[in-house]
Amino acid sequence: MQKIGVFVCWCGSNIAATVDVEAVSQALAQEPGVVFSTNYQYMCSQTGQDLIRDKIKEYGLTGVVVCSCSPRMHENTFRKTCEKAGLNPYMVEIANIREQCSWIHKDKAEATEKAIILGRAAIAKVQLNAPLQAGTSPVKKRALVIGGGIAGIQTALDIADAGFQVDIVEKKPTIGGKMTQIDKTFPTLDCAACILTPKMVDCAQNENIHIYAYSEVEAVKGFVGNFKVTIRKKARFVDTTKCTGCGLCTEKCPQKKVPNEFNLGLDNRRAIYIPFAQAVPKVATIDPDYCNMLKNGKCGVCAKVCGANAIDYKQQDELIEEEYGAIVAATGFNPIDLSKFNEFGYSQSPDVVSSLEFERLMNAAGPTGGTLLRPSDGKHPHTIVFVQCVGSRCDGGEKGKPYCSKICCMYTAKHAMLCREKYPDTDVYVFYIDVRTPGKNFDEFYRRAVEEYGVHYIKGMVGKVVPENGKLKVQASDLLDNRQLHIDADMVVLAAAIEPDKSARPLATMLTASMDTNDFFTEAHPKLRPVESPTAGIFLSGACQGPKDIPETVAQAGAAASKVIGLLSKDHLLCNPCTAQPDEMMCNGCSSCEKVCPYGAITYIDKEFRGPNRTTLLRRVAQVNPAVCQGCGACTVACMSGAMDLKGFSNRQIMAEVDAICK
Amino acid sequence: MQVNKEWTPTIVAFCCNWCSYAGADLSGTNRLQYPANVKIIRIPCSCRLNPMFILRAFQRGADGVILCGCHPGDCHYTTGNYYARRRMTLLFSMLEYLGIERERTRVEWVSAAEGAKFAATMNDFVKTVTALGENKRLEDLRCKE
Amino acid sequence: MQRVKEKAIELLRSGEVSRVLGWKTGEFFYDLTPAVFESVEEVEKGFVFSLFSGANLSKYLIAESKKEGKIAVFLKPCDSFSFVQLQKEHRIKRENIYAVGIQCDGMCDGESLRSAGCEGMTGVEDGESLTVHTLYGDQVIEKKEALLGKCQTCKSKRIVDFDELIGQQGEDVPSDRFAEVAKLEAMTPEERFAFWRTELSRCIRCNACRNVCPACSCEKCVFDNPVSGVQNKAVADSFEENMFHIIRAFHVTARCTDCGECSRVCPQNIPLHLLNRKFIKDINELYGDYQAGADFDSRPPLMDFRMDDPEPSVIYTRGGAAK
Amino acid sequence: MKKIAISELNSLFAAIAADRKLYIPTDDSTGQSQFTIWEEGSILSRNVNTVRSAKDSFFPQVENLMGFKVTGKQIELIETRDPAESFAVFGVRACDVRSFDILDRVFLTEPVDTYYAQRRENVCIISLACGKPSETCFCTAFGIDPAEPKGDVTCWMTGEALYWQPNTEKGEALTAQLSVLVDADVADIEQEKAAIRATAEKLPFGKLDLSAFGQGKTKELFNRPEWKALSQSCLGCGTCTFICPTCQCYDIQEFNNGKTVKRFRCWDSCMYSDFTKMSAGQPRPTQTERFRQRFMHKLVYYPDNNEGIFACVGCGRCLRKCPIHMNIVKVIKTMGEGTK
Repeated sequence: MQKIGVFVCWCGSNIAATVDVEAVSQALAQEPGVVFSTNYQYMCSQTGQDLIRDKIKEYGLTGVVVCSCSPRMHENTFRKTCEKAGLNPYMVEIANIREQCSWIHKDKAEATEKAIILGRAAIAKVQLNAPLQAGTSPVKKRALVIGGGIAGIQTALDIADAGFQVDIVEKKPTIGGKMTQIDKTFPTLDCAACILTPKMVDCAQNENIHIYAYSEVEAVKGFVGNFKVTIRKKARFVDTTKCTGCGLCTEKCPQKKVPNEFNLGLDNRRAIYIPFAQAVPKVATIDPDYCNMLKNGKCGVCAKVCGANAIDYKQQDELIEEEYGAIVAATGFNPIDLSKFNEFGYSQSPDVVSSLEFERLMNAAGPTGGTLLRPSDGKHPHTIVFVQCVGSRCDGGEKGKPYCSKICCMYTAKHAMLCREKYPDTDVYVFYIDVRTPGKNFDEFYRRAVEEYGVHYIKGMVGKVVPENGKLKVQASDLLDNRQLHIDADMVVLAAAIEPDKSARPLATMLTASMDTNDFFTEAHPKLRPVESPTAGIFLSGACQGPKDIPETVAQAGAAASKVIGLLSKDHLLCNPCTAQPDEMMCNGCSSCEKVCPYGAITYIDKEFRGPNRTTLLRRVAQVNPAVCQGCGACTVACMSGAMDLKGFSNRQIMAEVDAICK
Repeated sequence: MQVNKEWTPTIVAFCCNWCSYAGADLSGTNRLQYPANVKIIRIPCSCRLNPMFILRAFQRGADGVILCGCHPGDCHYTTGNYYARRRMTLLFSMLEYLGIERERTRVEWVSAAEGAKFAATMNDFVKTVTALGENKRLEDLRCKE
Repeated sequence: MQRVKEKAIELLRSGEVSRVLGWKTGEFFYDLTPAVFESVEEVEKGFVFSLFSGANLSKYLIAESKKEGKIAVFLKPCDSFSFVQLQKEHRIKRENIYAVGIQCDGMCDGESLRSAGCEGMTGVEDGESLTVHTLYGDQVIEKKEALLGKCQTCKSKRIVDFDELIGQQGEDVPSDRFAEVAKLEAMTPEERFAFWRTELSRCIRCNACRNVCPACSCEKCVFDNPVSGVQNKAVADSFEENMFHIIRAFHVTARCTDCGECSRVCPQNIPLHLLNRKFIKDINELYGDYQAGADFDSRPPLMDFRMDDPEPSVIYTRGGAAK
Repeated sequence: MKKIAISELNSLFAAIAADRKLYIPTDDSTGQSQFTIWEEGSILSRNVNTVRSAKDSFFPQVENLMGFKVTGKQIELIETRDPAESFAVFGVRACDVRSFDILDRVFLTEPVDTYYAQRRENVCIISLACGKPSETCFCTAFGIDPAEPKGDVTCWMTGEALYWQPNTEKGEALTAQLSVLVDADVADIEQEKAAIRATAEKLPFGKLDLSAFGQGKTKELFNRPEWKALSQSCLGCGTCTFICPTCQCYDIQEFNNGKTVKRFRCWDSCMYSDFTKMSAGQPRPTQTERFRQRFMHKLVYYPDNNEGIFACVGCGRCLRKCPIHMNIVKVIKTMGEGTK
């Protein structure tokens, strides 16, 4: 039996005006286990807290009930008070007699009766409270960033800058991501490569950063502070320690017909290649799908020309195991596949291009050397139509996405502006549903495109694009003028919706991080915890969480990094003590709890138990990792035998409250 | 300790800590009235609500039981209320199947910002249960003495 | 039916298994007992597979599969669903089991014959219809009338998991097993309440339904556990009858394969399967068709969700006549 | 000897029920019979026996013993005993009548169980000879004559009439109140009795050999290997116990509704894993020991303490209702054979 002290707060007149606090403290003094009961003007004041402290000592209280404002206000205050008096902070229960009683009732008798009942429920609960200790778990001071785009790079740089080790895993042969393919950036029109490549070099040179390029995460085990990750380093067939990146092999390779993914297949590369001049790491990679030597053992030119003797046709994938305290997902995005959008003729005409392809066609390092030429005939286009929201903001249907891809309005304004600037003889049309420009200097930028550069912005949808006699017949409607338009265009540029990278879904499963229906990672709280996954120790950076432009991505990357730094700067993590706990003797080992745990906190072990008549029984029983469990209680209800219970909100505690309220 | 002679129902409201309990607090902060026979029990998440607690409440004299949780999709623990939703749907359906008035049980999603919704929900629920009268079909006579 | 016994002998003789789980002859023709046979002699003396081998043996595997050596088990189609469900829940060690699937055309037992009107039974002749010898003369009854309740609404002749099959593999069969549930749903709440009070008030809390149920395999049932807060040993109040049966049905929701054993063993003939079937029917209607134990991979509906699941208020708007 | 026409049964019951509660076997919605309180319209069941035995009348499954009322920090004792009222049970078969003797030896020896005794004193038992015994009946093995059941009154039913023979003062007193009965000749039922005995002769277990059991057999039987196989598939449910007319074990529990605490007893079963569990643990850790306890109690321990009387009356309920068809007959036969 506990020795319980009850402290009824007046909260000035907030409670005392509608609740007879004296009657409450007297009535509660009659409850079993209560050895002291009083009321005071402000329990949360220093004097009030001193009162609690003194009475804990005077009466040797083992439990404290404070009838006051919401526990969301002062539960922590009173827990700390009790802790200072030597009482376990989890031996405190709050009866909410302000927000949920005095403030909502006018009849004093009624409110007083309710306050007594709420007090009884708290007393009944505290009778069953047990002292709880928050456990600790050590933190491995190393972070993993999955994805080496601008998001991953920035996160890694910031973490490294704080003095922590950080690894980047990038599935492509080089880091840099989508930003490497972009020509200019809005709204400043500075060159993407000029601002990105120094950061890539910083990564390579930073002592705290290790880059696993051409690598993928194979498995993730463990939990916050203690992740164990298996990384698959794919075979490049080139010894990266020897390769100098001279590029001779990429010139001599006889296999010239490999679509160059860096230029989105607008030109070709060799079977051995370096994606682009500023690649990091700048080493060659053999594409096993095209290399004759690897496919049928005939060739070997690259090995012959390589002065560094770096070619190794027998190289195998390598599995690396590494431990991390935190993991950042920065898996980025891709434009959606446009082949389903037949109405825009994407598959029929090479002159219908996606915005990213257009980006390459404008880029000095692109397939055309920066001169805007039509892919079909290499001629200069005079009329260009930009179509917005291709696959974005689609309700239903399997083709598109329900969300706004966010970046298209701005990059289209940029493209249109650049066209008009470089080639004033071109007519540029932009068809849009809405123009969305909420960002610093964004709207000004868009208006410049319209007002200074003379881009024709037309509110309306393009219905059809039909290739005909070397032209693209564009049928569209102008919603503001309410008329049908027919434009003979030379090029059509589609602002394709963006979607999370396909690798994100399996990764989320490995991380037990939740995703939304569009496969974007879910944040722990949409407003207050935007860069954390609900799974502890998993952080989100960049477009894998939702569509973002570069400044937003960099901002989020920095935010994720600061969260990681905050985590890694701790030697130990203090765990939430109100975690699930299985009674092994009653556990069936059925995995029901494991299936509903959103955090992957539950595992199973085979454990020996003493059976009747000196026998031993091997039984499968659940184990909860208190460092991972967040205490939601989903498992406690999934558990049929009642083996799984939640500390601080146990079955018996809740039922005791029910009993007290209903009697 | 009955204050009024007139019968009023006993209502147990289970509220999740993160949304609905905060919503209830907000309705208090805004001084939005609802009857005093509603008593709230704080649970971490709607998925913590074991059907046994609901039956227990009826056994011990409750006339209505309501569960309030975060709106689907907004669960603090991401998925808790989705599980709670299935569990409660099936449980309520079973109670109905046994001939127990279905209006005695309810689930409402109340966010931390919906103080007004919380109060309105409670007012409506109390009205509904009052109209039904005493819980006779799932009572335990030993608790009525 | 003789082939089943021969198979048991063959498996023991070849050393494939060290024990066989089957049915043992009784004192009458109908009172077979589940039993473990450890030798060919024991099988020859006591093993029988007959019209009265209704008992679902799969639950015994929880304990038996954890013992030394391999055990053979004979599974009728409905039993095989329980067998798979137990595997999904990691309750049995499959590697210690040799499962023999046997096809089945429905089973009877003493009580089902008695409710078909036989008393003082001393023997039976199985044929087109059943000729039952009694102390008071012979009685001929239609087989259909004598079948166990669970067999009258057989859902499947498919044997879900087995190492070997005796007879043909079957398929799911159309069954109107939800008709009785639908009939109840169509009643007014008052009628339903009266119906269940009549039925459940006969409960003597013998726990036969629970102890025979393959899904009720808890190490310790909450109703037996003094620390659970809901322990009770007898129905001290009608509330406890409701509580026990509601919670038991809820605990086996989406895990109950509808094997029908609960209703078969109830000494008071309470139609307990109608509780389980209500949950199955609701799940099928609200979350899509689901059959527990029909496969190894599906996620049990209570451990799963869809974001667009119906709200609990759906039950206000469907089924059942208004008051 | 008295009698009444079958068609007049209702008036007989009404007459008995005039000043007391009367329990008679009636059919429930599933066709099984149960003792229910007679009311206008009740129809006497024609089944050979009820699912639950007649012991429920004196030893109900749940019975309040006392209560405690808690006011603040004061505790007050409350009497919860039902007031004494006389009642009658009609249609008790010979086997169940014998079971009362077996229960009496437990509950009415010092210290007397006053709750049981009070009901026992106030009852009038009206037994009924078995017209059509079931194949599961084996009362004759225990020396019970289904054609001549005991009780305060014995009844026989023929096609046309119910014959009524008071045996005790209570029975005589009741008979005196029943003007609906008319005089009858004892010889009238001789034929019926003979028919019952003839059927009883044919009962498959009517002559069950019980020589291996009884007083002083503990040592011979306790460690026998057969127990393991017999108990192997036992589910550990309480069906056999709760329908048994002679099982008498109970547990004492409390129910606290927050204001009052009720102390009640309820049937317990030795088949349950927590039966007689003590702080040191469970004295019978596996189902084998629990199973053995049940049958050793009925066939050895009870006779040991009660001049060799077996605590089984051969009603056959467990033969019908055990979910796995394990029962006392199989135990008697298996252990008996093993002894030979």
